[in-house]
Amino acid sequence: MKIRYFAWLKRRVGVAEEDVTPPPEVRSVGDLVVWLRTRSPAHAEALAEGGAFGAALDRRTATFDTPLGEAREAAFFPPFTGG
Amino acid sequence: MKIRYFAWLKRRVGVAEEDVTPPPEVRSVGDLVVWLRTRSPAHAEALAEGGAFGAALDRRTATFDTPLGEAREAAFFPPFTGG
Amino acid sequence: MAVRVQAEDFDVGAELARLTDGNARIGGLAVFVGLVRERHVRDGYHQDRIEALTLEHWPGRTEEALAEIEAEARRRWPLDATLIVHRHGRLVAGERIVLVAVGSPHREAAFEACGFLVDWLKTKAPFWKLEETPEGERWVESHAGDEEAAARWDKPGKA
Amino acid sequence: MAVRVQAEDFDVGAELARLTDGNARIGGLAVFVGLVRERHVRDGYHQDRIEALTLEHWPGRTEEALAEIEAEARRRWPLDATLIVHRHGRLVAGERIVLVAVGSPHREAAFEACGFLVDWLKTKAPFWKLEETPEGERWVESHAGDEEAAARWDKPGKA
Repeated sequence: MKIRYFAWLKRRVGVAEEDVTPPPEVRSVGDLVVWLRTRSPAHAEALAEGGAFGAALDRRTATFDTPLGEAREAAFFPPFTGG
Repeated sequence: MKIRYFAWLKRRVGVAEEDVTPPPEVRSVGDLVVWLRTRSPAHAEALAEGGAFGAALDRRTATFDTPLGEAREAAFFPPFTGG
Repeated sequence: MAVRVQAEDFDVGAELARLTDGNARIGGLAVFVGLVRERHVRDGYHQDRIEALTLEHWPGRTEEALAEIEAEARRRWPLDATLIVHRHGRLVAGERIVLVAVGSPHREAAFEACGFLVDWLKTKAPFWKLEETPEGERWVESHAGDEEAAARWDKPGKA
Repeated sequence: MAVRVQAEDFDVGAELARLTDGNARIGGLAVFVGLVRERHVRDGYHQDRIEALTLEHWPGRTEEALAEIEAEARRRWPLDATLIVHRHGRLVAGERIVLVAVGSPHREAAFEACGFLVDWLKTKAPFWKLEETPEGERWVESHAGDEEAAARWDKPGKA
């Protein structure tokens, strides 16, 4: 699946997006975050526990409990600050 | 003193302004209205009792009880409808 | 900082640019443009067709009233820029009547002050509207809703 | 009726004219223009100087979010015209960021819907601001007040 990062998450991870293949036991957005942290120290820092960031699955808002299902894209981003 | 009329009061009286010399017993705005009604049928109709109009003395909002004092100008007008 | 009463139309973009250019303290600009609506709306439904209206005012006194209203807004909110431009004379349906613009570091202050200015100018500035309808001319009557809207701002604690 | 996300500046006068020309149903146009403020304001006082900011967004998803917000406003109020234009990229202090315009037969509806759109786009559209200050770059943190402002519109009976 494709992972997208925005704003400071993108800066910390070092890429705007990446293609990953999580193992089958990664079933929820929360599982995915835990698994992504293992990819590199930069991932671990960007997605650190207690960090204020939100998630979306296939562009719809998701929480850590949301099952990945057949989602093809997950996105992680800080709270919005437009306007 | 000068009397000014606006909007439908002006149309009914037939003039935008006129100079008048009320007798000494005309002491308040209310007295002035009663006296102005005697000037012509058009005045009587424009300033008829129960009409919804406001008044100003020397450009400051006045009520029928306001004494004329040394005022040089009285104005009569319908409620404002700008904006 | 400015009030104007004029017969000619105004250029909204140019007016707003003049208000904000060189003033980078302004974070939000709230603006109201009033236009001549082709239908009179009262009691929730559209009534007679309006072809045009003529705005009569009290030259001199009108500008004073607008300046007083503007000063009151500036006492109540932290504003960096204020502008009221109100037209008089004959205006056909679709034409602009009034422009009210308020710039503030805070969008809430800008919105509130703009609403206040629009509500107050409707009830405290000496303008009178004469509508032209297919049935003839008719002086617009004052609207109880406008008085209520203006009175909102009298409530203690509102600003 | 339109949302746009673009790098280039917008012409406020031209945008508003396009919105109202030929639509004489509109009696009131409420407009908000957001600008890059040279000072960050939080907790009521002006903090660090801001030289510029860069607005990052989520191309495609941003437009969707703005269209959803606009559709929600049109469900809640009787609106004849709506426009949201939001810029992205690097903007220096004093530059325009966003234009929100709402036309309605009723000024109250126009004001309320405009405030609603501004509040919601701040919390529901995927934009992120990176400020350039003399101390370096800093991502703007979300503001509790913005969440509260957006949540006002969730209350039953508000619209």
